[in-house]
Amino acid sequence: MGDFSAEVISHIDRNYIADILSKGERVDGRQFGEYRPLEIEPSPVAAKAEGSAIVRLGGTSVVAGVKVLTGEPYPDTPDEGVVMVTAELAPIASPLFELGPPKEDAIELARVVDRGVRESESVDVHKLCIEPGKKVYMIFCDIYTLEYDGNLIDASSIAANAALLGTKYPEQKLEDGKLVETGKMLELPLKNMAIEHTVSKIGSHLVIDPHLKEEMVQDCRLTMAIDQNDNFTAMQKGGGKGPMSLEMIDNAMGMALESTKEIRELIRESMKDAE
Amino acid sequence: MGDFSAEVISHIDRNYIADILSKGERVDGRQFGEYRPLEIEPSPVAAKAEGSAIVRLGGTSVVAGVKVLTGEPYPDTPDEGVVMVTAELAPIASPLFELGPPKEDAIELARVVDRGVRESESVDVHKLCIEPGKKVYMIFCDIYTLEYDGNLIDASSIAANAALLGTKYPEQKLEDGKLVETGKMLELPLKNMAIEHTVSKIGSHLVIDPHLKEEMVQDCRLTMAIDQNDNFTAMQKGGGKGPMSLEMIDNAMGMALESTKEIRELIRESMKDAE
Amino acid sequence: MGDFSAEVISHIDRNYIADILSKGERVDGRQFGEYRPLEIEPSPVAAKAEGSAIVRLGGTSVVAGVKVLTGEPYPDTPDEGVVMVTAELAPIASPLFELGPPKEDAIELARVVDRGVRESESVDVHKLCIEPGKKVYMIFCDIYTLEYDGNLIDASSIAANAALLGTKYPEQKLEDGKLVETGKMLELPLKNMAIEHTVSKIGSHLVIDPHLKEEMVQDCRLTMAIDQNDNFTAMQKGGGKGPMSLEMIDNAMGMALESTKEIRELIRESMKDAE
Amino acid sequence: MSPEQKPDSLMTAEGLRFDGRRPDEMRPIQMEVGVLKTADGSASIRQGKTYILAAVYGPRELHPRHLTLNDRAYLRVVYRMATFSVPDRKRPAPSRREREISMVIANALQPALFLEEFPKAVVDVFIQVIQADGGTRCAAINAASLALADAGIPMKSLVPSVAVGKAEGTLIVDLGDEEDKYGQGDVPMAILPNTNELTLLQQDGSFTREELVEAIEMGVNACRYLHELQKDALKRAYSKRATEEDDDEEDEEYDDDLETDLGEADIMEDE
Amino acid sequence: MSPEQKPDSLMTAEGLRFDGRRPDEMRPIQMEVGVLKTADGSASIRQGKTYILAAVYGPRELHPRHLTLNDRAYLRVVYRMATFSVPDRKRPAPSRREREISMVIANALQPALFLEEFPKAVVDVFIQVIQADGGTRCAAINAASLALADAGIPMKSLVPSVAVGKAEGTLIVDLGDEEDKYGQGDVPMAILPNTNELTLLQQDGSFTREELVEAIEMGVNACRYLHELQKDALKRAYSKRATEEDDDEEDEEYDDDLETDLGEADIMEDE
Amino acid sequence: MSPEQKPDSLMTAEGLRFDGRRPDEMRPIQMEVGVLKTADGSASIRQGKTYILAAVYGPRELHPRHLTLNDRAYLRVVYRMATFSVPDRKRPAPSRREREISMVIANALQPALFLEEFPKAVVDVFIQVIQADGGTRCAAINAASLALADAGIPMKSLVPSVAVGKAEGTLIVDLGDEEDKYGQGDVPMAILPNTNELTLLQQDGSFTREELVEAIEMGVNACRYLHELQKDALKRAYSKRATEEDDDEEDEEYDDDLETDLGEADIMEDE
Repeated sequence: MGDFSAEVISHIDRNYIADILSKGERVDGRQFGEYRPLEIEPSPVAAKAEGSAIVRLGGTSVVAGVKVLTGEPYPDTPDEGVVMVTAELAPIASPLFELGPPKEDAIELARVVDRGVRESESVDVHKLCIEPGKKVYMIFCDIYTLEYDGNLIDASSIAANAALLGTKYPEQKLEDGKLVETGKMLELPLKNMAIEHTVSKIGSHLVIDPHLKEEMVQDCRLTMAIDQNDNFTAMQKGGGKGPMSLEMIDNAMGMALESTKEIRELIRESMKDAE
Repeated sequence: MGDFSAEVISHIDRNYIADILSKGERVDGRQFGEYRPLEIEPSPVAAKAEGSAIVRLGGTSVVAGVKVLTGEPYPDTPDEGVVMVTAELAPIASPLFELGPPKEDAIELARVVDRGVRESESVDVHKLCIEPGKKVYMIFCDIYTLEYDGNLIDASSIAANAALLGTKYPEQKLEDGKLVETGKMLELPLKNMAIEHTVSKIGSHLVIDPHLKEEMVQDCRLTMAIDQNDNFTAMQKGGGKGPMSLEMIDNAMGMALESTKEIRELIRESMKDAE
Repeated sequence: MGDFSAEVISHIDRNYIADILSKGERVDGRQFGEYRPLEIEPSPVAAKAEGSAIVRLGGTSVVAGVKVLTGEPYPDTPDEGVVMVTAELAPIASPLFELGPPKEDAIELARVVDRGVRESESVDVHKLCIEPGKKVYMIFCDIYTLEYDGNLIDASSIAANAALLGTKYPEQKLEDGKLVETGKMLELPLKNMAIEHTVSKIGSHLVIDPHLKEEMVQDCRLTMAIDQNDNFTAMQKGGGKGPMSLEMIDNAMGMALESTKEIRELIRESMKDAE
Repeated sequence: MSPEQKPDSLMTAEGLRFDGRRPDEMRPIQMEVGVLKTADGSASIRQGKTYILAAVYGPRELHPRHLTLNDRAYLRVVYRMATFSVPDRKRPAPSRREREISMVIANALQPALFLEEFPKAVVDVFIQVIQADGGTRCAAINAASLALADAGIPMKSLVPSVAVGKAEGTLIVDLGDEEDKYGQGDVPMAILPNTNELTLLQQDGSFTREELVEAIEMGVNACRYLHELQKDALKRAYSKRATEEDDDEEDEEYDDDLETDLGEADIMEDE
Repeated sequence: MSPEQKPDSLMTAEGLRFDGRRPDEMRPIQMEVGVLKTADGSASIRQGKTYILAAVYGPRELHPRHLTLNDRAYLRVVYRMATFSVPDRKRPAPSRREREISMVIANALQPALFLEEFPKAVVDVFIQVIQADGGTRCAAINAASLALADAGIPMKSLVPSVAVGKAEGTLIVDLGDEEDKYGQGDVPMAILPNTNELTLLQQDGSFTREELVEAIEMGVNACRYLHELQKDALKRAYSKRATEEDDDEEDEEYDDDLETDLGEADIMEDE
Repeated sequence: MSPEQKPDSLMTAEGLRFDGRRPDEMRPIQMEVGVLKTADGSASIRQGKTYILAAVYGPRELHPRHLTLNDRAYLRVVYRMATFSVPDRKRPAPSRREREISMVIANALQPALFLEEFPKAVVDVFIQVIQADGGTRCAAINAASLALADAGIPMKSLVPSVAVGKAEGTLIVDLGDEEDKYGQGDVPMAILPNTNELTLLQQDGSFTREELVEAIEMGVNACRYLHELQKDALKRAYSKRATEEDDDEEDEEYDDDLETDLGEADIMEDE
């Protein structure tokens, strides 16, 4: 995201955005470290998905849905369930949509969001085991972009966490080799809730939660997943070929740490309302 | 079929065909409600397929073959066998063949013919169960177009029904978890034999069994599957973007009802000869 | 290999190569029946693959690696293991690489090399059975082209044989339905070591082990797999559309028979060094 | 989700349906226009628990060029279901069924459009099913034709669409998931409201000729009702935007342009 | 079908084959030209239970253009087996094997064609295996070269093709399925009848050099016989058409043109 | 291979690593330039048991054309692992992971290249992993930047790359397979040696902000050491070729051209 668009943006825009950043301002009037308004609609797919959320981050919006299936565990991790997160730039979100296999940008979106959830071990996969070596829960969290106005990664990460947090599913047990429902409803064992934060480097400036126009002119971005203990659980420099100094990376980490608690709190509040 | 060809046909043809329809005639001299000569060659693949037929409908011809395999039933229908019908515009039939994934027309052909067989529940899938939840018969009926001179759907539907009617396969039973042949030969439990009939709308006229040239200028077509009790078991408006009034639809149903018995009879006769 | 390149080679080259062949010489100074220098590097992937070899045949080089897995046998051969050989024109070897599905040349390379190993029954698949109908060893030998200077098929065949010859893997047995290692190391049951030899027809001349420039102007090639008893176990005429008389085919067989023993000996020597 | 239970009966002794509706009663429907800022036109529909978004891009240049039509714009419809929109997780790759429905929807919409005004161009209609609870292809057509109007594509009229089915011998309108799955048949259709002609007609299950005629008549009536809802949705969007424009202190002239933008001019004239 | 049984022995004590044939005896063969009206040229072959159709389209413009050859027509061969043509159902998608055989057939036919007469064009040869009972690639070549002649593609000659195999030490011609599966080897070949040169040669199983030479000699003889059958089939089609034309009361001049159309002019001259 | 055993501990009581290395000690590294004759530039790297080849083709015309960039060459990186390079056999088709790493490597290399000198062209970097034993993406960057220099692509500098990880609370440099798999995290990075800026930065596992800063500092130091090894490898190739040229009795003028060919001129000036 950002790189292909760099082709179409005019030099005037590029200069304009750089200019106002030099004056300490952003295209939409925000502070450098300020997130856009964040809205979370809980459970829009309540009838079919075990968990779901629509996230609106400024003009960007995504929907995440969670399906809880059962299946056999992988042979090398017989007592662990499976968690998989995918993210897709749905046609409706993209004027540049072409009917073809996923582009590099789309692959990166999917893998960065998936890694943010899996590397931070947000879900305790050991608690997803029904019977070791035989049956485990398999959690699929799929995300579709609905509107694309910059910073898809953060919006998708927030949506994934919200949908997982709101997920409820019937407990199952093995009886005579067959799965039967116990009648109890379970919540997902979320132990760590790491949220991804993206900081964009434009010239000598760093801004958090980049707007689409900022992404179009950025040198690169740094996406960081931060868990509830302020540990960094995943990081990815991407979105362009600009290099970044250690000092800038350290500053970006500082900016991300500042906003993480508030966003995590907002997710918890929004999904609590849903019950 | 028809839509893409509409690009290449000349305006002269279009006017010519419309003109003679206004005079109550068709390009090949038929009545509006008249089928082309229908020929069914039973069991051309007798050495390898459990059932087969070649159907020639005027200048259109297709071959259908049936394979009877065994496999596990779907978990949600443990006592039902599986029936699958596919239809393919084989390269040899098509001067417009391009080596690529199936086009919309080909997808529609396959799905309309499959639905004609499955929605009408022509085959009693419950009688295809060997042992509930463990083993069932799986019936694959695959159709290839050999010559393409209009109305592929009807020719394919007739070929599928003929091949299924002529299918014979060895009975199997489960013994100690293994399938063994009982020595008895079975016929497919065909309970309903629904045949698809296509009526083409050209201007204000309706013609049955459209010729390729008629397909090329048609506004749209209506394909109807009719079973042996004169019930409609599947319907698909396709082949172009022209709308159709309820009155015309009702007339088309009438035309199809008229020809269905004769065709069904011809299929039965042809396949009886085969024994 | 050869056919597509024929488009780019100049007529001057074509005449030059034909000219010197008429004088009894080859572009690189070899005799018509002479192989290029052959070098075999044993076990370059010792830490991850059960067997491996890099083969350098003049300016052509390939790497072969063998993985030994376990799995269920095919239902119709319950007491036989599985051997599969693939060969790929890796991007690094090919200035003509295009990111797409395998071309005809690549398909032929893979199938000819695979057939050379399998048709000659080089590996005794019966000895790859752990427990009939339940578990067998599955041998995957995958070959990647590193440098492409003509005669990929022979280089790949030699690499496959060398890698298979050097393969060692832990013996396994079934205990209570689970595979356990016995602690013993096994070698592959290689009974037949058939090597492929390619003879190129250029005008009225036959040359063995064609150089890339010779492939580019050849009429066709004949590839023959010959086992340790001087039996022909596979043959493929390819690499161009030129026809070949029986007399020429007989001569080509003679040329191949002459070089087979030496190459087989070199493989054995090279892999013995590895231990 | 745990597998859905088959209801004991789809019809009550009183002649009402499983969920309390009368045979000819539709589910609650909400349509909203202009819901996606990225698109040139967009709309959402909630029909019972079915929830669908539609976006329109274009008319614009078409790639790849070999699909170009010389006499009109190419109408490209892509219908996609979210993996989580159905009881079992759908595979992410587009299925044959999704591709067939895309084609069927394109055929249903095309007779209403003046595509010949944009030769060699493409009009993209992208449809995303968020939750599927029966009747998705019909709901998608309802939303897509609103999105086309919102994008200012010239139209003869909006295209309303509905499915009529049969449960225990009774013809019923606007099937829910259970009625679709356990009923005796399904007849989805779409109409041009100015002539009542059908642009979409499919059927499965088992019907007599007379039942089919009656089913189509019921469907056409339901479509006429849906068409009123569609026009309301378009008017709401129109006046909302007008208000927003007023708030921005634009002068009134703007309204005319807006009307054109919405493609309403054509629509209103036709009826 | 229930799996085929391996016969106890492929050869009888009397030196005959499993199905009663002599070692050098071919199966019953029927070839027919002009069987598909849609195609520019076509032919069918029944060889034992093997049943194959071939169609030729072209020469015509080639898409995509990057495959265009500047000095000759591109010969595109597509060999496809029906899913039901083999004992187990074949997967519908083209397999690697089908693609390899397509290439092998193209190489076998090409030396017989004057493709340089049509630079930048394509000649399409489409082959559909309806029933496979051994020797499909050879039977396909026999039919394809008839279809090429029927389409009027200029040819040096027809290309006959046959497989020779080995069963219990004896060389045998034109293998059936069981001989192919349970025999000791298979040597498919195709020839140019005017020079006896081979345009196709493959082999599997195990043969000495002497056996291979003998096998090829047997194959060449069988091919010469097949070539006669091919010419007969072409003549039958030719005279049938001439008759039909007469029936239509065309004058006799037409015959010459027909001959050219059939590509026979070239073929007859060569022999 | 039999599955790898998890070592009891990745660190010894003496503060050494599992394989005897100090925390900041790299594995033995061999880099060689000009190893593939087919390519315009090439290099190999052996880093511990990791073994990778890189080839560069270009700059040359780009197909398909729609990928063309008007203001610079397109840098196309294809990273592929041999099926046998990992403990379990990898599937032959390129995985999403391989495609993602290809992109990450392209981003890491691009800031060092003067691609704007070749508008509309493509520079291909093809990477083949022969054996993977940890740190393949970093080793691939080390080899690829040597291959780019060998191909004479104008560069600001070579790009060294290394991963820093954490095992039992200790930061460690250049992870082996076991440390990668059973350690607490992994921070691969690549730098521009003239400014110490990072062109690649990824992380997994769990780190505090302070740990990450320290890890990056360690990595930058290791990269500076790797950069010296890279320059040595380039010089060795350079003098070897100069000698070979002398043997061929070429005059000395040739050296200047060679230097340009190797792209060293640019590299040396920068430092």
